[in-house]
Amino acid sequence: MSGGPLTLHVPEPQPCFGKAADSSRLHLSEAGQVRRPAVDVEAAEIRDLAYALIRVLDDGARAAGPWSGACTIEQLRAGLRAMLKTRAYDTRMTMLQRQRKTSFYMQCTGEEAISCGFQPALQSGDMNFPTYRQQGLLIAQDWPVIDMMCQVLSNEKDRMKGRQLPVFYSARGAGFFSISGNLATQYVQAVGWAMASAMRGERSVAAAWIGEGATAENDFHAALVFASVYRPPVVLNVVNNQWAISTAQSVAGGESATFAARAHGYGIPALRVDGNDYLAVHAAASWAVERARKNLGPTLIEWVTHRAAPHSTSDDPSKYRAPEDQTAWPLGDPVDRLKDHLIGLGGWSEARHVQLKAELDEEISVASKAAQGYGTLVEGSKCSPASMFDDVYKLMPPHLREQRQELGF
Amino acid sequence: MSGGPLTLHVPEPQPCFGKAADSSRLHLSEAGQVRRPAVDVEAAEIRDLAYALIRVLDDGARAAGPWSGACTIEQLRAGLRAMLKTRAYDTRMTMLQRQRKTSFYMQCTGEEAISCGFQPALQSGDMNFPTYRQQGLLIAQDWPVIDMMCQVLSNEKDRMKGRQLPVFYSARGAGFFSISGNLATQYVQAVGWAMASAMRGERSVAAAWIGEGATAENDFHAALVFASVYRPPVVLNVVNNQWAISTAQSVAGGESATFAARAHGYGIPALRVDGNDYLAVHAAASWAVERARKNLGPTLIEWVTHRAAPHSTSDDPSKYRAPEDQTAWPLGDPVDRLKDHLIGLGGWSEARHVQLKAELDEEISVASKAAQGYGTLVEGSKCSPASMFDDVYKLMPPHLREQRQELGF
Amino acid sequence: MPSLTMIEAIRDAMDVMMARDERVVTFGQDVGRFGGVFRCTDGLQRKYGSSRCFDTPISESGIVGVAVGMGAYGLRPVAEIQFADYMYPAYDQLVSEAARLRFRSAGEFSAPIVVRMPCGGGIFGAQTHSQSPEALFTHVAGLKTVIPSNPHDAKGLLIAAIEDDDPVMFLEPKRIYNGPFDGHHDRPIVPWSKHELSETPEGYYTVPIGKAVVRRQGSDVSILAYGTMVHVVEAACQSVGVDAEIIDLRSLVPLDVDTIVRSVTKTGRCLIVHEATRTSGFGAELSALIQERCFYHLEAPVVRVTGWDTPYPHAQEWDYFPSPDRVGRALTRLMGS
Amino acid sequence: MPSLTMIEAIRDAMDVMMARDERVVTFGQDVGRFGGVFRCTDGLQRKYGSSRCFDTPISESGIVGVAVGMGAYGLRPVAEIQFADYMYPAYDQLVSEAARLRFRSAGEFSAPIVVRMPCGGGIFGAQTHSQSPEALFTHVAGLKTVIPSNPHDAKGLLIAAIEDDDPVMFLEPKRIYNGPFDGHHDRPIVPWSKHELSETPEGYYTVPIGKAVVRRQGSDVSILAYGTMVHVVEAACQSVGVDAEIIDLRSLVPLDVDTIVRSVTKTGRCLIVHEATRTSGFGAELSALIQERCFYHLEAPVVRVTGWDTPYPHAQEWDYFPSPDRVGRALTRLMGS
Ligand SMILES: Cc1ncc(C[n+]2csc(CCOP(=O)(O)OP(=O)(O)O)c2C)c(N)n1
Ligand SMILES: Cc1ncc(C[n+]2csc(CCOP(=O)(O)OP(=O)(O)O)c2C)c(N)n1
Ligand SMILES: [Mg+2]
Ligand SMILES: [Mg+2]
Repeated sequence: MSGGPLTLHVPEPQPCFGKAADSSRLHLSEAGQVRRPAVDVEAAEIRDLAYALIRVLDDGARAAGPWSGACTIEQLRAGLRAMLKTRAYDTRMTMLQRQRKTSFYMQCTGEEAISCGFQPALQSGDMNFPTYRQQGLLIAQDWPVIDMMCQVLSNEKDRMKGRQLPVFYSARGAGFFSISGNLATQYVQAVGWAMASAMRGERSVAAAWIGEGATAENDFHAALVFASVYRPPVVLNVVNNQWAISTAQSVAGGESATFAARAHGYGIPALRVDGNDYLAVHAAASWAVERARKNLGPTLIEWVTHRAAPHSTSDDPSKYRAPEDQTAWPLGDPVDRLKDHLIGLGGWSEARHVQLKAELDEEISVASKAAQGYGTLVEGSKCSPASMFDDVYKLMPPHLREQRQELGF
Repeated sequence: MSGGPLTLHVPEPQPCFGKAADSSRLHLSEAGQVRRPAVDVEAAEIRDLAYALIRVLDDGARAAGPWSGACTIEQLRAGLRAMLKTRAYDTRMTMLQRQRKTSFYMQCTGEEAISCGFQPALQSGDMNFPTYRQQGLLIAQDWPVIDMMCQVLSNEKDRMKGRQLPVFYSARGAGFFSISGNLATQYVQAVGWAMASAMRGERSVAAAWIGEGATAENDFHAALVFASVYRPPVVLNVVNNQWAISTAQSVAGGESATFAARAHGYGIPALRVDGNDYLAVHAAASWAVERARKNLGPTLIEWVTHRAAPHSTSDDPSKYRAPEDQTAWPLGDPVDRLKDHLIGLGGWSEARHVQLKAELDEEISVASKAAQGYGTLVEGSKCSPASMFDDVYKLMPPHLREQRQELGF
Repeated sequence: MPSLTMIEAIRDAMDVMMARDERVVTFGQDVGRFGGVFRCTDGLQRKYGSSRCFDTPISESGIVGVAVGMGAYGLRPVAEIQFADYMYPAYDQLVSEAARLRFRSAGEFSAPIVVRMPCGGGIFGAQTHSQSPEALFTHVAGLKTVIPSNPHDAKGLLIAAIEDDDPVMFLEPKRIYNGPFDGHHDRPIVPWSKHELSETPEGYYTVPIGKAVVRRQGSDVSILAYGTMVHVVEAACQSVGVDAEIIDLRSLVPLDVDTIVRSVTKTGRCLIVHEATRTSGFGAELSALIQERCFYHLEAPVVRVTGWDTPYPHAQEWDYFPSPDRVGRALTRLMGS
Repeated sequence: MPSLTMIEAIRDAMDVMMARDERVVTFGQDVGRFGGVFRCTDGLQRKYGSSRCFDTPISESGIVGVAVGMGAYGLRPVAEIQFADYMYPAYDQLVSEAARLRFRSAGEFSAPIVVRMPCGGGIFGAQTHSQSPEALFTHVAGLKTVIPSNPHDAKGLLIAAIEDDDPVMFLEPKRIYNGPFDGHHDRPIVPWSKHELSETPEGYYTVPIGKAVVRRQGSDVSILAYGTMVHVVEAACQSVGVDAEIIDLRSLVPLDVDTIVRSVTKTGRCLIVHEATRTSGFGAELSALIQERCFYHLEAPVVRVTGWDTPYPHAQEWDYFPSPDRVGRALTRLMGS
């Protein structure tokens, strides 16, 4: 057999520092070009959709194609508001972290359309199993930001009692499962939750969330295997924001296939959607949730988007991310695109936009002050150290009672 | 939204007790119908092959199509001999277990063509990472069966020193990695081994082995992710023998997709091959090994076959396996098919077949007696209990020396 | 009261609870149609349907992961891991998820799951069918760990575990599935029907989690054991002829420290026996606790008899397994010191 | 000798070994281009190329799994797990594979791998960035576990680990990456340059695995600690004013039992300090061993000061972290008993 020595292929991130951007990895389609199958379509009939990109808004922010038309102007305005509020919230919380009022923060800048557009497709009783970058799920349903802020600040009103890292919210009432710091574990739990709904003959749907980087984790596979076998009502969301801390999506396998295509090996229908297009997000989410609710089983959706901010407040992307990556990003900003679309429809204006932003900044600022009134990580009151021994078990066993005493309580 | 309550889908095994067999799950193709792409083909160009079945031998045991013609008559005779010897070995070892000379045994009956046809595609220096059902890899290269028997009997000549369950061989010199009792762990190790070969710029190839049931394990995914990213020289074999103990392949996801299709989500080229067709096995194995050796990266192959025997000597399939499953199996027996093919070519006869079987039975019987001469699990000598403390670490640390003393050595 | 084997008692516990509470479901590899490789779920699918008892893919992480999700939903899943040796792929779901969900969500979500797993050696199962990983659970805050030594306790503890609101690791010593086993592997097998603790009340009852039981009162030495080792210890005491107080811990976390301390305070000597690897085994915790709490009553060092710090071998199984003989010798030495 | 931080010392160890031995390779999440989230591999990819230092997918099981395969091939992989809290998905590959490969193949194959992982709290990392899982390794026959407390030992131990033919779990207390930390979180941060053990020989040297070191000679009490806790213990002794013998274990398995026994036999008292959860923590094993071997020399019970049996909290971090104050109080009580 011929040939030289073997070599290890180590993917280079795209775009590289100083090189022109090549967006072939994004498998773009034109807005309006990708068909909208019936919800009871077989997975095998839509395999091509995993290599296409569902887009509604074109480069002129006009809606086109079979996935458009699902939202009223009111709904679009609510979506815009949710995205802007999420962005204002992120900005303020990042500032609090810089002021050392908390230890850590994670923004979802550039990705707001996904969670804000997805949430309205759900009903009360459904359950999200989110990662740390889906604060939009809460904000889009007007969950009180002050409640979220108290968690970020680990203060006395933090319902998580100061136990969790900032942004690891839990809000059962909002259909928002407790966030885990361990990547991917929630993905298979979502499948289990959906299985439970089906086992009990009920009607609730689960939504699982994961980043493209974390799809490499083993539990991603476990989730897809169980979803494939039992066909429970779950939407399997993969948020492909191109980065996992400093590591490009190519190192998660994105160089060789799309993340939507992962579903094919399990016979699960998959869509690939422009995640910066609020209309496309909402339409695709509704399609998948309808499938689930109608007992047609799971859907996997890859949301193609772009992390516009650092991974977290502990991160400095200048070391690993070429400036070209930001400038050459072809799918724009989700807020700008929806704003332009609404203006084009005559349902919005630059002036109203400026005003709304100011209102939201003010709302967030007021909430932030109120939250700080309940203390911050470093100042004011927080949950008593004695509470550390609660909730380890439902009832405190003797050894924990002893240890609490040892601590002086 | 309309619709009744949700329900859990729990797959029924195929065929069911008392129902006619439906072999649609097998995605059969006619012999000779599936094309043979060039080894440097892109994964995307052969996605259809994951839903087809590469077959060379037709129902009349004639070779047909582009995958035929790779073996000389001599090679085919050697293949037949290896399969028959494997079968004779299995029969004898099962008998030893029934005689309580060892604790446990696992046959590969009905699946012999896969390992016996694969091994000749490898070279010295390559490494298999097998499961417990690839004894054919050793037998096809004429590894001394007596060495294997001593392991099965845990006697004084057992190179594994009585430590491992029977059939958990290890034979570095034969390119046969130590078998683990933990399913799927070896799959990602094979990828690591192949990465090492590429990292060092060497030319060795790894072959990973897994059953269709164990593809549900998490490490299957880890292996595919790493193979997708680094494109090392590895052949990823999935032996789909339709069963995992009492559980049908549908519960591993086989109802919704083929196991070959799993590769698509990772951009890994995949073949689906009639595993009871020695010629197809050898041709497909050679294709994949050539790809690997030429630095073209991994290939996943689903070998479609049928477990003809119980899972192990601890198993009683009558409780879960319909008789129809055996009678309705459409791909025949690998030994019979190759025998008929050879006879058709004029290179073999019924009489020579009977004679070869007798010879092999005799060879195995002689070896078995010799092996028993070195002891069995229950009689004669075995490795000293003192040896239990060796090889836990390269050098025995003090606490193990103390414990050995405590045991009286 | 009917005499049951461990397998029957475990099955009965699930049957009782599935009949009482629709939220109780059970699943695992080969658990549904076949009824489990050890037959512990035999008949449950037929009786309760395949939405409540079913086969799973071979994915321990998936099994525990979906159980956590179902538990959060409101079900009471009883998951089977085919052998305790195969729980490692699920360890992340157990440690990072099941154990901490209630804590991290301040009680909003919890994982009231039971994870059943056959453990221990003595069946020529070698390193991957013989392990006793209990110490890997006891180190994890948020998990409970129990291990019965007889059918009566097995049923009562399993019912208690299913009712428990926390994740319970339920270890089943497989060597005593079909009969009590005292380590004399060369003697005839004894069936459970010959043992009084196979008498098992019909229907519902519980054995509380967190309570040890004194199997034999005695004054010379306290012996702490659980699972199969309770029987080994009984045999060893008989042959050595010490007046030992034998405590069957049953529950490792929470641990019945009071019963232990009361006994050791009385006897002044303590022997701990387990099958798991010695270093950092649960015996270490027991020994540490006892010397912390009974220091001034101890007349001799607390002694551990355990499996060796090696993988569990196949052919040398009986040299690994803590035999009545080894326990007896340790006892004799302990009484002499 | 240059003064290095822990991070620099760890990087230097890999650099020295990658230069000496072509078989040494390193990889992990964000390890290649970026140089690791804690910068421990910064510059190595540039220097040795992307076949010897590279980023991996986010799959701890994959990372350890491929490391085992590479080790069997003949390489010397040094794998980084980004936080010890994330080693659980890899636990099966560590326990069932790396630890047992040599044993089960009777030496035909082995896994000479190093798995580096930042551990411990004190950085407001909460439950998923603060754990100390060493006891989950020490219970596993076939693994070695080391944990340095200063740059000098970090470099020497890491070189020894890379040369070691067995799998070594290399725990890096992240709170002392950039400076020694004695638990007084309200005092100004001290850089390593102020600490004599930051003086690190250039080039190749080893600190042997399996040897503890006496950091301070003393006669009143023996204190066993490792990692960050060595510094906490030093601070506590100073403020309480006991003449303690402080032993930095450095290597948990194999353990330097002789050094421990010699000291406790001399002092008659022993305090054990670790950050991990108490129940079944490594302190239990130490306590058990000491009372087994020094029983007749002990004047008081061996005492453990540890993390609580709860997940590591965020806001109450300093109530979880074993503080110099808590250690001091335990010392005072111990000296009084
Ligand atoms: C099991 C586990 N391994 C590693 C980490 C550390 N980690 C936190 S976030 C992250 C990157 C995740 O990237 P991705 O999934 O793409 O999500 P994104 O941050 O882009 O939203 C890593 C490696 C973790 N939290 N858990
Ligand atoms: C991690 C793990 N889980 C469970 C088992 C128990 N087990 C042994 S073989 C087997 C079935 C495997 O089926 P398959 O992969 O299809 O291989 P086959 O036996 O058909 O060759 C199971 C569940 C195991 N060995 N390891
Ligand atoms: Mg990402
Ligand atoms: Mg199979």
